[in-house]
Amino acid sequence: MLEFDHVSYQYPGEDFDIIDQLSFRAAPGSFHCILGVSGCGKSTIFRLINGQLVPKSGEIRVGGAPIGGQKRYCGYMPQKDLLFPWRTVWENVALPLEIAGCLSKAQRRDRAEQALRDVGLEGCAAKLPRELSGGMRQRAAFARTMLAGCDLLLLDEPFSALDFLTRISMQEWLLDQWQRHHKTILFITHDVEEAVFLSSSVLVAARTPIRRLEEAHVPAPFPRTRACLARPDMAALKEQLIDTLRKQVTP
Amino acid sequence: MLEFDHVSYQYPGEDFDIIDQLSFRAAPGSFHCILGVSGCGKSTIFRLINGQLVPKSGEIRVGGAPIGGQKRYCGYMPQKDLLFPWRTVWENVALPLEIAGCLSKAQRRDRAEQALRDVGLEGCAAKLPRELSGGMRQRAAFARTMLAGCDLLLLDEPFSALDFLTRISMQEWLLDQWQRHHKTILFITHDVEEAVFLSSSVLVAARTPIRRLEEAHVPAPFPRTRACLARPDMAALKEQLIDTLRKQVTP
Amino acid sequence: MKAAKRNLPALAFLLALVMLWQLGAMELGAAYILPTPAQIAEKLWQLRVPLFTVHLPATLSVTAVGLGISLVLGLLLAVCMDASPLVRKVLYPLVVASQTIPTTAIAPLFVLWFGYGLWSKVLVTILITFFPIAITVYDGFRSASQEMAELLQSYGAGVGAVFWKVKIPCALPYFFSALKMAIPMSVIGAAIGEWLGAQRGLGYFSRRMMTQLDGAGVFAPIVLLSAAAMLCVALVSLLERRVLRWRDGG
Amino acid sequence: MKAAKRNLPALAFLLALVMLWQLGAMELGAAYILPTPAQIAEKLWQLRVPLFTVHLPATLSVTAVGLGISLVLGLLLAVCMDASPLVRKVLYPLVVASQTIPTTAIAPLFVLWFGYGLWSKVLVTILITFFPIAITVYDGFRSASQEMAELLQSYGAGVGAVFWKVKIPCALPYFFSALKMAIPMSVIGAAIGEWLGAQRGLGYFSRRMMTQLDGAGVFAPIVLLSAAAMLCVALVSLLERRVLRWRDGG
Amino acid sequence: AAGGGDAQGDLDTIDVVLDWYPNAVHAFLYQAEAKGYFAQEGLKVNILFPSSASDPLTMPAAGRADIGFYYQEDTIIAKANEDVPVKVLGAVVQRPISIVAALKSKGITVPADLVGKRIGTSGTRFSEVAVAQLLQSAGAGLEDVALIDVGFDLMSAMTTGNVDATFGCFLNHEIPALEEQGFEMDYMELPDYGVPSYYALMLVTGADQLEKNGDKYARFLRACRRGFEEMKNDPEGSLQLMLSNQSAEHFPLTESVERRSFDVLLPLMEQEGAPFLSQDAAVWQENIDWLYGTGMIDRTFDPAEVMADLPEETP
Ligand SMILES: Nc1ncnc2c1ncn2[C@@H]1O[C@H](COP(=O)(O)OP(=O)(O)OP(=O)(O)O)[C@@H](O)[C@H]1O
Ligand SMILES: Nc1ncnc2c1ncn2[C@@H]1O[C@H](COP(=O)(O)OP(=O)(O)OP(=O)(O)O)[C@@H](O)[C@H]1O
Ligand SMILES: [Mg+2]
Ligand SMILES: [Mg+2]
Repeated sequence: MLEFDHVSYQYPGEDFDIIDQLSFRAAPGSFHCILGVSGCGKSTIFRLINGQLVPKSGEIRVGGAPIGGQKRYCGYMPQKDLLFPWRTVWENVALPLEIAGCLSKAQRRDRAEQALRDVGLEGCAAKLPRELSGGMRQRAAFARTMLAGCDLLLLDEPFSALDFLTRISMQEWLLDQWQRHHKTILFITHDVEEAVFLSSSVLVAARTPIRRLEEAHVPAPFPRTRACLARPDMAALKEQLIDTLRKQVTP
Repeated sequence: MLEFDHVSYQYPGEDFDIIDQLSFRAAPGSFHCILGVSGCGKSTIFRLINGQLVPKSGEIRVGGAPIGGQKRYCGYMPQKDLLFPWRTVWENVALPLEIAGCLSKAQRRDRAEQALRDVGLEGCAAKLPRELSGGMRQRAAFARTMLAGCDLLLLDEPFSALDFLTRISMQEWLLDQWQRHHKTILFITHDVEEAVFLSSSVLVAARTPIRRLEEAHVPAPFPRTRACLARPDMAALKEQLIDTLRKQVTP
Repeated sequence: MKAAKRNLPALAFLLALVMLWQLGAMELGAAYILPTPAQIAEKLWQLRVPLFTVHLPATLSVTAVGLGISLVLGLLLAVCMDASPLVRKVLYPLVVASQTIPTTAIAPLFVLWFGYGLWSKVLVTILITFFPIAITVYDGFRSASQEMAELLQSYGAGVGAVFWKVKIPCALPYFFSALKMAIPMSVIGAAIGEWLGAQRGLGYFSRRMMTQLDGAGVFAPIVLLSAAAMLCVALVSLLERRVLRWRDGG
Repeated sequence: MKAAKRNLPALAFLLALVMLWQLGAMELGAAYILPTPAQIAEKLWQLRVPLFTVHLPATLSVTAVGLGISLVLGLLLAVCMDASPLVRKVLYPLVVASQTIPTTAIAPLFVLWFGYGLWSKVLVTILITFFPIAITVYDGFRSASQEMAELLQSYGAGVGAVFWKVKIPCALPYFFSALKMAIPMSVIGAAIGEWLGAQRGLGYFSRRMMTQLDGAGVFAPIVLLSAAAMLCVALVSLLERRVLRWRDGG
Repeated sequence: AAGGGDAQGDLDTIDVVLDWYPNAVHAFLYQAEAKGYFAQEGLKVNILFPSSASDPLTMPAAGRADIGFYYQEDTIIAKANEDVPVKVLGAVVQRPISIVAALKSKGITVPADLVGKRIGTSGTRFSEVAVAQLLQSAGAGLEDVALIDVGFDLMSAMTTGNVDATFGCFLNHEIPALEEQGFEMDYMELPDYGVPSYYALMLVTGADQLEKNGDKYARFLRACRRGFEEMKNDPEGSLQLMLSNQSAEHFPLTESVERRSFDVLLPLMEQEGAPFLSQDAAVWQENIDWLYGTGMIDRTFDPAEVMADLPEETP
């Protein structure tokens, strides 16, 4: 589904490649969480896939074809929520549908309200983004991304501002969606438990600049319940991941 | 240090008081984490203390006096980072010093760079905010708040965008600072473990609208190490808090 | 009732100003240079029929047509300059240059092309008003959030969708700014346009009164012009407040 | 080298325009209405001494003084209107009204108060330019982030600090917009001002040439005016790009 | 009026507002200045250009200038209708120089040719009345023509072909200027068709000032008369003086146009029985009555009300 082929990227004003000859691939229908210390370049990888940044060298392919000529190949949820302040919440959420342009306004509103219900924001459809709390904004942005309807989803810390319980229910909802619709999901998180619970395999950005992503397969089978986190092999994986991350900080 | 005395607040456009006759107090030098589901009104409490919102009724006192007439009584770190895009990172961080107006520019820069080092952002002083990653922005905003030099700190999810390890080291650094300078800290978080590790007592917003904050004393003594989280009474407290929160969702 | 009370100090101040004018003008005692407000009011009343039925409509129609075309033209120009750096590089200096040409210098050209009808006046109005609109709105487009545009593009949005859903909303505050600026300018543009030869219109009327040294007659139509402009600006401000409600800081 | 290459298409287009003008004017064959660029260039060369040593400096000094005062006045007005709703309510309509008064109507007043010297011309320039500055910058202030202001206040910032550290930076893009608008307007303002009885200046020169039906003589000073305005706007744009560098979308 | 002496230090200043930019008609001022006549009278003369057409009347009337160049018909209207406190010192041009002009190609040579044509004016009421008088002399009326206010440019109105004829061009300026550009012109003069002969240009001042400084004005007029003598005796020299004066003020005049202008003007500034700067109550009365008859003014007044009463003297 997604392939990085020796991709390098350098920010203007920086003197080194933050992404350096990175190659990795994500199989169709897989769910990868990406772990890495703050500022190592995770969001940069997403912005590259998204086409917002253009690699210095190398090629990124989605569905076998280079992303250059493609459109609507990924649903991207940026780290900032980027809700449009002049639109109500439902109008924000319906934005991808509006762009796709195949639904009537009433249908769009229906779909948007359904999506808002899914993320626990029923009743907020007609509010303005500035009237939402931080976690609510994040969920609205998440709902918007889910309506993009692409096979590849890039989620950049989608649940970081959610409380423990809302977060768990969102995780479960997302897993459910994934299993049902066979999407390919890349999911940046800082929560190792979240990563282990969600992924088919976890990708760890082991050092800055990012030269490779270390892949750790998650042993528990799907469908999962939170109980699986108690399995010894899962706990071991968690420890192992934390170790890998720790190594990065003190190389 | 901080007292809420039957404070009510209603957002214009809402038909109920999101904060309803809330009373609570925080003793000088205490460290309280506030837990509550997303959208329950935690940030609203902070905005009330900060003076950004004005209560419909009731009184808020800091250091014994109503906040109305006071200035510079609290250092507030908002949930959005609110870095000024036209200032470099160090200029952003030095903002409170600039307002206080008692240091020379060179001194301010020194202090700002020190603060940036404390949060692991050495070398970013001259960058613009848009050149930082999400977690780095959050740490810059945190550094800025620490330089406000007030006795009361209001931190709204300050570490939510940080990776596991950076987060732990920030927590330890904050605890260290708190013990050294005897500040009063209110700290909103969604991470129960973080709350338990940091607080002298945890405040739980048990239901929306917020009528009271349930206080749970944390048994471990200060200074703490992360090892204390393994204590049975700490684990029990964690369970208890999660239970309290769960009750809120299904009343 | 409440609105009246809120506006009381402003009204009081305005009244004081008018009185100051009255006193100053009486002191000067040269109505052919500066008439008193009372004289102007009297003149307005005397001439109410021709002013309101002939000259005001004439000028307003020039203003409306001119402002309308200016808006279209200014917006179009802003859009083109925003869309293509080449267009910007070519047109921006030309647009700036167009503002430095005194009306009198090109008046003969306008007359040559358009005669003494409505259109030469409209052209003067356009020449004066399209510039602030184009420049301000162009800067509005430039202020649009790049990140939002990129987000939309990732949903498959083309140039058009990005334009309508990001650029336009971001430029709206600038647009209103431009509009509030352009309204009084279009009014004065129409008045100046009428000097290029007119049979009616408030500017024409005022100028004619000037040749007769009738000071009150000179100022009466100007007061009307001002009132019309103020009214339009007030309406636009109201509209602005409605449209940009999302901006109200909580 | 590279810059030259980048600007090549724009220059080519401008050249084409000038050639079109040349052909059109030759076709029209009425130099007293529309002279050809070649004729204008020739005239410029012929009259280079008085134009460059006397008239250009005269007009530029009016422009500079007028624009300077307009900036101060416009900014002050914007600040006051932003600071107090009362001031806004009182002054906004007055400011709008001031824009609808044709220069000719108040020219005698200006002359009465300021005589035929520099100041009546400066006043006309101010009257024309302070308005876009005030309106645009005021809208800039209104666009300032309320949240940032509140954050600063929580650090103990007073009105002044909030103004300098939040309002000003937020209004800067608007300010540059206003400045780029005001420059050509101040040039035309000075030119119009010179009709109020001047002994020198490009506007004066152009208008007198008109009485002699010397088309090239009418346009030569205007070309100079345009060039001066374009140069100033280009400089301001450069400055803007430097000052607002933080805005460049990544 | 303390001055009077020829000590350099304390000259009385006189601000003169011209009717238009400096041209041949003002040569006597420049001559008086160049020859030092003003200085000899203890005067320092500042020449000012008007900001609007009415400045030469309103500024002296309001006491902001001492003397203005203004037109007789407009002075009568201002005096009668607005009661502007104006006094007239003397006529600079003894006959009307405003004409009805047309390109030769239009074939308009007598008022009858105007019927059915478009006539451009600068929009004053006097233009209407004058054109009406012309038409009346041909048995027609205003309803037979289209009067068009062409704003500030009479010449381009004709050259662009937007009107067939104009009223308001000056015999001494627009005609030579247009002919210089290669246009052949026809024109009609008003007194030939029933408009009373009026003073095309006069020196006016405010009543108050005249009363206070009568002596200063007398000295000014004396110097002007001497300047005019120079102008008469040495037209070529005066022309060159104007030209050099203007280029010293950095404005190039077209020599051929100004020369023609001189030729036209000189005989009109002083006529048989009407010396330079003289005025005649009869001419005033005739014009006041005629204007009253056309309805341009609401009341008549005694010419003595506007005619300055200064000691007449021979140059
Ligand atoms: N526009 C930019 N210009 C220059 N450097 C940038 C820019 N954006 C990001 N960077 C740098 O690139 C690095 C990686 O940024 P990125 O946003 O990818 O981090 P991240 O892994 O997503 O971190 P976080 O977990 O904090 O969000 C950072 O060190 C940052 O300073
Ligand atoms: N400006 C506003 N106008 C109206 N309602 C608002 C406004 N701001 C917040 N609210 C509402 O108030 C409630 C509480 O918001 P608040 O930001 O305090 O939540 P929170 O507890 O901080 O949540 P989170 O954990 O998601 O940040 C939310 O339901 C939100 O919809
Ligand atoms: Mg990131
Ligand atoms: Mg919050």
